[in-house]
Amino acid sequence: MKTLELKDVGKSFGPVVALSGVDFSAEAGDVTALVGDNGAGKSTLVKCIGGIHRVDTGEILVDGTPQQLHEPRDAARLGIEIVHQDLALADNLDVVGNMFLGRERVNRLRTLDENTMEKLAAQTLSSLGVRTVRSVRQRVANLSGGQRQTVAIAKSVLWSSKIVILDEPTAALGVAQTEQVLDLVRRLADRGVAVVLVSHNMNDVMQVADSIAVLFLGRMAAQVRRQDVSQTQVVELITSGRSGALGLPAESRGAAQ
Amino acid sequence: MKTLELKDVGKSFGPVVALSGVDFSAEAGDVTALVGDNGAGKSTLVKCIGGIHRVDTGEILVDGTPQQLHEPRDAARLGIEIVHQDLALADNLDVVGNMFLGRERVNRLRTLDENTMEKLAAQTLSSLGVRTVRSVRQRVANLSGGQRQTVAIAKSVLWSSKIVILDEPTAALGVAQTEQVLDLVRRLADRGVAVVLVSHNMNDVMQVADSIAVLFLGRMAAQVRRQDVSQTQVVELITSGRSGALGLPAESRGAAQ
Amino acid sequence: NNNKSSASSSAPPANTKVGVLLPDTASSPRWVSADPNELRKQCAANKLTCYIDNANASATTMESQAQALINQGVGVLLVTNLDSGSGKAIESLAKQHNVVTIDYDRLTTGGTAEYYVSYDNVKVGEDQGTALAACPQVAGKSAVGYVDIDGAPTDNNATLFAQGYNSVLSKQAGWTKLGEQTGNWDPATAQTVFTTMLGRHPNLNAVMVANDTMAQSVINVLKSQSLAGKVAVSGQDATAGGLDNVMAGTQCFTIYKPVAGEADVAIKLAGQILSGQKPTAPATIKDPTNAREVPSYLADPTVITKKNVALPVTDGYETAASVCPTPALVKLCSENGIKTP
Amino acid sequence: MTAKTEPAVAEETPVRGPGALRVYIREYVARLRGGELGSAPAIVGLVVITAFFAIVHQGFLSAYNLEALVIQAAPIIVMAMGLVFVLLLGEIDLSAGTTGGLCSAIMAVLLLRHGQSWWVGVLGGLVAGLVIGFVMGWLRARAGIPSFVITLATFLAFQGLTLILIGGQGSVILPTGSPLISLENSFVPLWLGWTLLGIFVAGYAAIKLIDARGRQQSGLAATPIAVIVAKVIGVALLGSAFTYEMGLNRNLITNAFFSSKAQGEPWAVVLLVLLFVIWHFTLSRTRYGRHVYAVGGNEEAARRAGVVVSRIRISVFVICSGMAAISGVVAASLLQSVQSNAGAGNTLLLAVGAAVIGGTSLFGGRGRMIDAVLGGLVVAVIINGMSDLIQGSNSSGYEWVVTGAVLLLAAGFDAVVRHGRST
Amino acid sequence: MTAKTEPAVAEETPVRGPGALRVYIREYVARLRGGELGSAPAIVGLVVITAFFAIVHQGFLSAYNLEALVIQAAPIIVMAMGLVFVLLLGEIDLSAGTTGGLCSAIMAVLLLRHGQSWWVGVLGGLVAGLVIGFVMGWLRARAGIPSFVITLATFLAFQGLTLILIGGQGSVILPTGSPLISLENSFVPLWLGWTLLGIFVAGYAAIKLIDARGRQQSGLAATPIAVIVAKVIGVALLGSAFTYEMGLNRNLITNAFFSSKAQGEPWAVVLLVLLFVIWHFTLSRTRYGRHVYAVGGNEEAARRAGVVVSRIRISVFVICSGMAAISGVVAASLLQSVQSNAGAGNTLLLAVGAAVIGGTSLFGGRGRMIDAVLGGLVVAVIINGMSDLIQGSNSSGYEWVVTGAVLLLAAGFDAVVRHGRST
Ligand SMILES: Nc1ncnc2c1ncn2[C@@H]1O[C@H](COP(=O)(O)OP(=O)(O)OP(=O)(O)O)[C@@H](O)[C@H]1O
Ligand SMILES: Nc1ncnc2c1ncn2[C@@H]1O[C@H](COP(=O)(O)OP(=O)(O)OP(=O)(O)O)[C@@H](O)[C@H]1O
Ligand SMILES: [Mg+2]
Ligand SMILES: [Mg+2]
Repeated sequence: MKTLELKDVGKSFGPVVALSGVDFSAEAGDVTALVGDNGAGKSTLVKCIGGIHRVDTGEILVDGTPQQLHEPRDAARLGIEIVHQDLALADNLDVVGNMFLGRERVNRLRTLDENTMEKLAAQTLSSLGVRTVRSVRQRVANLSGGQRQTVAIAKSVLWSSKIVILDEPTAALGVAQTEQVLDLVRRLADRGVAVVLVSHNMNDVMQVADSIAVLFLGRMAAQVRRQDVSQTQVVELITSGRSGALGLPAESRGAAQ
Repeated sequence: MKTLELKDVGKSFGPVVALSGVDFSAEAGDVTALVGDNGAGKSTLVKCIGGIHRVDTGEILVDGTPQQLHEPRDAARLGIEIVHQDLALADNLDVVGNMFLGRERVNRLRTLDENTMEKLAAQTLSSLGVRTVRSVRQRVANLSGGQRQTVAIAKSVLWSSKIVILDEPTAALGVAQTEQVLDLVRRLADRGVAVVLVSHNMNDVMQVADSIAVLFLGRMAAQVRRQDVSQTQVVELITSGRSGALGLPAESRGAAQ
Repeated sequence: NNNKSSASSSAPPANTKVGVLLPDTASSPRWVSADPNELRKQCAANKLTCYIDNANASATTMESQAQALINQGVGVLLVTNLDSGSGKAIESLAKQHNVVTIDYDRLTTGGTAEYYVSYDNVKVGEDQGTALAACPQVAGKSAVGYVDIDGAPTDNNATLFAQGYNSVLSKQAGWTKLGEQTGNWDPATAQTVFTTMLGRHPNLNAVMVANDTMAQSVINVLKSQSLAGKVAVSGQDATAGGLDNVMAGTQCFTIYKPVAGEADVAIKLAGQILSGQKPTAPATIKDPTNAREVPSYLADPTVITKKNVALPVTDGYETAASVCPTPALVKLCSENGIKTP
Repeated sequence: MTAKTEPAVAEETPVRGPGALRVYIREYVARLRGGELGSAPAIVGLVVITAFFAIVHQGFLSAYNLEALVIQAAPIIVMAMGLVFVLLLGEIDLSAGTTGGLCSAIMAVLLLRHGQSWWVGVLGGLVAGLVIGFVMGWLRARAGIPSFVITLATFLAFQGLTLILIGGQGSVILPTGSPLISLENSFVPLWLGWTLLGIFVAGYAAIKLIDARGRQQSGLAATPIAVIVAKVIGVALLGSAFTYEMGLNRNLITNAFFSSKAQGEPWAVVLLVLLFVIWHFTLSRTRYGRHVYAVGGNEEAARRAGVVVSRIRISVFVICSGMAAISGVVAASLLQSVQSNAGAGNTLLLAVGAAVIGGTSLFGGRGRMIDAVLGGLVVAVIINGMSDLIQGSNSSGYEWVVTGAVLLLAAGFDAVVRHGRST
Repeated sequence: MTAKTEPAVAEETPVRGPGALRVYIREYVARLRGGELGSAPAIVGLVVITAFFAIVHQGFLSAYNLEALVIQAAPIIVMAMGLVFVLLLGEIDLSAGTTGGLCSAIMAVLLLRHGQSWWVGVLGGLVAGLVIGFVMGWLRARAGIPSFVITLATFLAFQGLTLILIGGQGSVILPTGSPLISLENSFVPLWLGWTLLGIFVAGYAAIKLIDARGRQQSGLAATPIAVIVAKVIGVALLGSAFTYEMGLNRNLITNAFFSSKAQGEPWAVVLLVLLFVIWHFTLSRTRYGRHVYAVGGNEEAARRAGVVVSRIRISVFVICSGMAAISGVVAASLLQSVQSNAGAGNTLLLAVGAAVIGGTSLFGGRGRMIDAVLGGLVVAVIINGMSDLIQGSNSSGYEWVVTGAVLLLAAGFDAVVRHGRST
């Protein structure tokens, strides 16, 4: 049984068909890479799973049960943790405030336990290799691109979830920080989490992924095991939607793993 | 004479020292890569050149003349075109509107020449390898991350400038689009433009750069010619600020090429 | 100015429709219930159909109400203007559509109304001045310091009241005006203003306040200084609160202008006009802007002091229930001859 | 599921002939379903409340009342037009009402105390408005004071200045027969009304056709001719219906003594159409208009693109105050006088409400000229419809309550149509 | 250039002892220079205009006038406190003024026409406020109508309802001697005043010290004890000065015959402090407060983080209307009566202006409770100071002008201090 499974998912925005007939699955303990050209529909897919968009057709199953995802809260309740591409940080809050947003620690008197949160935030950030955030009491509005991204990633790390989805988490990260995040991804999967990683960086994908799903113009071109394909084949799938015997739309549904 | 030269530039935000004593230069016909860890101060440097921040100390010279850059307009007047990391698109305008913002074409009657602009916009986008933007009359609010980045890049391509600065232009781009942009960068330099490329992707940097400048914690660790260093050395410079004889803070001012 | 025939198909041959335009709800409570009730009663008695609108202090609203009433086919329009300018616009509009207008309570200077039915507002002010000078707190004193708290300067009537009381008070021997401010017909403003005045002139003996609601504010401040009842305070409109204060002795007097004095006359006049007559008014008032002699019906106000405080209630102008809402006040009322059921 | 056959790629090749019409309609429906409703909700709201009042209030749609409605709406619409500019930048001008009042007071004083001719007075008022707008814009753009505070201060101060100018009389009456009064109280001769309508429709058709040809020549997808023809006919029919009804004699009472006629549309209509065309054109077809939207949508993006943000910011306040001055003049014409409390009270709230009901956002970046017109009409219909609806003692209390309720209904309707648009 | 020696790395190791104080002060100065001014500009503005009026207007700082100032400011501050919540979400409540009026009218009617005791009346008014807030919040959050339009409608409707309730009497006078009147017109006994001050200062010191110890124990940089002591002494001194001056007898006339005394601070002060502490605590130390800021700063981020945005949105309207109801009760206590136009006029604009002058943004995400207090004091000082500045029956014109000018000066001052902060 798949931890996360999408069946025949379709989503349109007015005249724009962003997704159509997409099947996708992610298993516990695996890193599933979701790749595709710009505008292929990766982020839309992630948002559908996250309850930000409602799907027009098809269904989303978690642990084999179909789920209604109408709100991000619904996804969170199911143990799905997402770092979206558009990071969505509250610029007027500080790093601690953003990192614990929605899951603030409170002490006995139901007041915010700022001390614990501040310590945890600082620890998490440094564990992700960020050394340049001067203070976790800084407003995130003033952070650099990479620092912002780290805060968003750190936010998702703080909670133990069943499914972690990262939409281009390393786009703005430096060399060292990227290493840390890929490491983290691997460790999460080893802990039994189903990790979905959206990325444009083929090196990273080939390095950490167990399974690779390729979106092409809103359709699932193919979902294959990492060891069954070469980097060239994946790139071919991304740019043309097919590569040799892989990724024919008619077969794509069966092609998944 | 350098097309763009920074001497002893310093910039602080309240208690945060983002840049201090930075020397940097870019020459016509060269691609100068600006690299550094997250929060090293790359974007701050770019914003100082772009007139978004005023420098606290030091000076910025264009073609050997010191310039006062107080407003983005001042930079534009000097022929400096910048794609910032935070793309800054007007979400309520369509792709055409954003691409020509501030430099709209008008016809004889001083009314907007929408037809010409629309045609040019579509051409530029497809020249950058983006096939998934359904219509250039779409609002940019609804574009995917990579599509937004492409619009921002396309914006800077439309004008013939003396200096083009790209702050992590390929962060959100797919494989094919990244190729196109690197190609573009090379072609711009060959046309005699001084191109500054900020990037975390060492492969890309080693591929297109002629000169590499490394920022470390707000200071210039070293600026060297591409052929004088290996990728490992650059990574070392980024993460520790020095590599062998390269990049000692005391020497950094002289080390620049 | 006769409407023997009406072209309006919806109206019966003999037009019985009268429109009434009232100004606002803040300058005096009378516009909210006293006038509408009395006018309605009189209309029923005279078998007329009355349309009564209140403009909520907006000249544009009044203009549109006038248009709506003319659209209804009224033959006579009673106008209590917000200001002469908009009043004139309405009257010329009415004239354009062959509707007779009557100035009700307020004269539209420069206007074209056929009649003016009112209390004499300068006279009201003069009465206020005279009554204040006769208050026990100041009567016979050789030196009296007083302050004025006027109505809204945007209201022409306030100007007329002030003209009246100032003309009287300035002639009182030994009286000196320590300050004059406008309370804008607004109790909160009046309270702020008077607080400061009292702080500056703690020894003042009399306060010339234009109406009862503002007088209440003045009394509040005096109470907090334990001065209530020791300073002469004026008023106007014979509101329930004003009568309470008069009974309690914290307010010296109020001015009672029974609505019947205006409403009865105006509606009777309207009925006569609609039936084709052209009545002759007992008096004329000179319009100060164009010297036109406006045929006028002018009623006299009554000064209400502790002695005759029951009059507005016995007249039915105020109900005993609203004047005496609490047990303490019921007692005070019965002492002063107001019977509560 | 048929959508599956349509991949999300650019459809750049324009289609022509009857196919084009089908494509156009399909796209239009898709856009509607995607939430791009344009003016549709405001129009539907307007029709609904008009129908409501036409039912409860006989004679609401008579030529007489229609004229009254138009001249009452005129000052609101003019002010709302100016406010759209300020709102597009996410700013607010609380003082627009009292600015209008002050400018009309200046005009009245020039006319009556200094014996100037009417156009000097109007010019004086207008110049005063522009100067006021410039100062407020400067304070906002350069001194960085929040516009709410600046305009709250001027809201109070201008109320005071008007009061000082007009003085204790309560109002100043404009000279009878002045062209100023004619604006709202005299009527365009019938022949001229029809001629102007003809010019307007012809101009509209010409622009639409030239646009379409230009796009076709540039190889871009153009509006099909059939759609353009339909639109032009629609405009012509609406215009004709209005001009025809306004051509009827509206005098209700005629007899042997009085035979004056009231027919033709009020001059204010011509002014409204003129202002609408100018500002609509400015917003949609000039660089300036584009920059206003850009600054409202993302100030930083506009600044980086070289737009002189402070200049745009000052300019919208100038336009807003200028339009407020015109609105003040129109209001003075309506009342044939200027009150010492001109422009105070709910004037501003209603004008802003008009723009917002029309679809303009208070957060900047979204709004069009037509919003001011449609929203202004909604507000005017409510006020006019309410003004005589409730009779009896304390009617004004009930009227306020019902006005609020109707306003909420109109807006709620709009919201339901837009389906949860967030403002 | 000395800055060069200080690299931009995290300084996580807390310093203790006298070094900590130096670090603290250096950081504070750096923050100030970096533009994080907090309440400084509003405080400076308040001091400046107070000084201005103290000079032009002798007796402005007398105990008598200080008390008047406080009781006049109370309704404004209470309403502004509620508005801060709504503004933090980038919403507006135009009807806060008339909601207050309506609730006080409901209270008055319960008291006087239904013979209820005072606390039933207050409870009735408060419940009405909460219900009103809930309905408006629901319309905004669920039906998606812009809050400007909803509250414009209720602004009108509630004005009407108040008029209907109070009716033709013009105003309803509260029973003499009722505890309601005491709120603004009676005084805390001297011993109790000092005791309350003691409790307040002790509580303040305790919280600050507990905070600092907690941080130290967690190994985080804590405020140095010296700073805390300085702050506590500052608060104690200010409080004592106020309590002392309020303890003086303010009766203007005393002689052998009259010996009643007016001394002690008004009860309203206790109410203000209580409300301030509650809401300040809510905003700064509870999850709810954090969520309010998050929704105001980035609604989408909050939604994705699992915050129930619609519930937060409804709640701020409930709080705002509830506080408006309290403000209405305080205003009724001040005037010892409820008018048929209670809460109309400029009530709302002044309260919003107070919050904005204090430093709250109209675009959401930025604002604190202290803003309402400081801004409300600025507004009250201006109104009180103006009320006697110019004499004459047409003085109000000049007064309005000067009020506007002073308001602008206060805000301009603030803006210059903040150096181009954008709101
Ligand atoms: N809210 C929306 N309204 C309209 N179109 C949208 C919306 N969101 C996404 N789209 C369109 O749907 C398509 C898929 O977008 P999506 O963001 O999923 O792409 P992506 O695969 O994440 O691309 P990238 O790699 O650039 O992030 C794009 O063409 C985009 O323009
Ligand atoms: N407006 C600001 N206010 C305060 N601090 C700032 C501001 N802008 C940048 N900083 C700080 O300055 C430092 C440098 O930031 P900058 O954005 O230049 O980094 P960068 O090199 O571009 O990093 P990245 O690779 O993550 O984009 C960071 O520590 C950042 O937090
Ligand atoms: Mg994406
Ligand atoms: Mg950067």
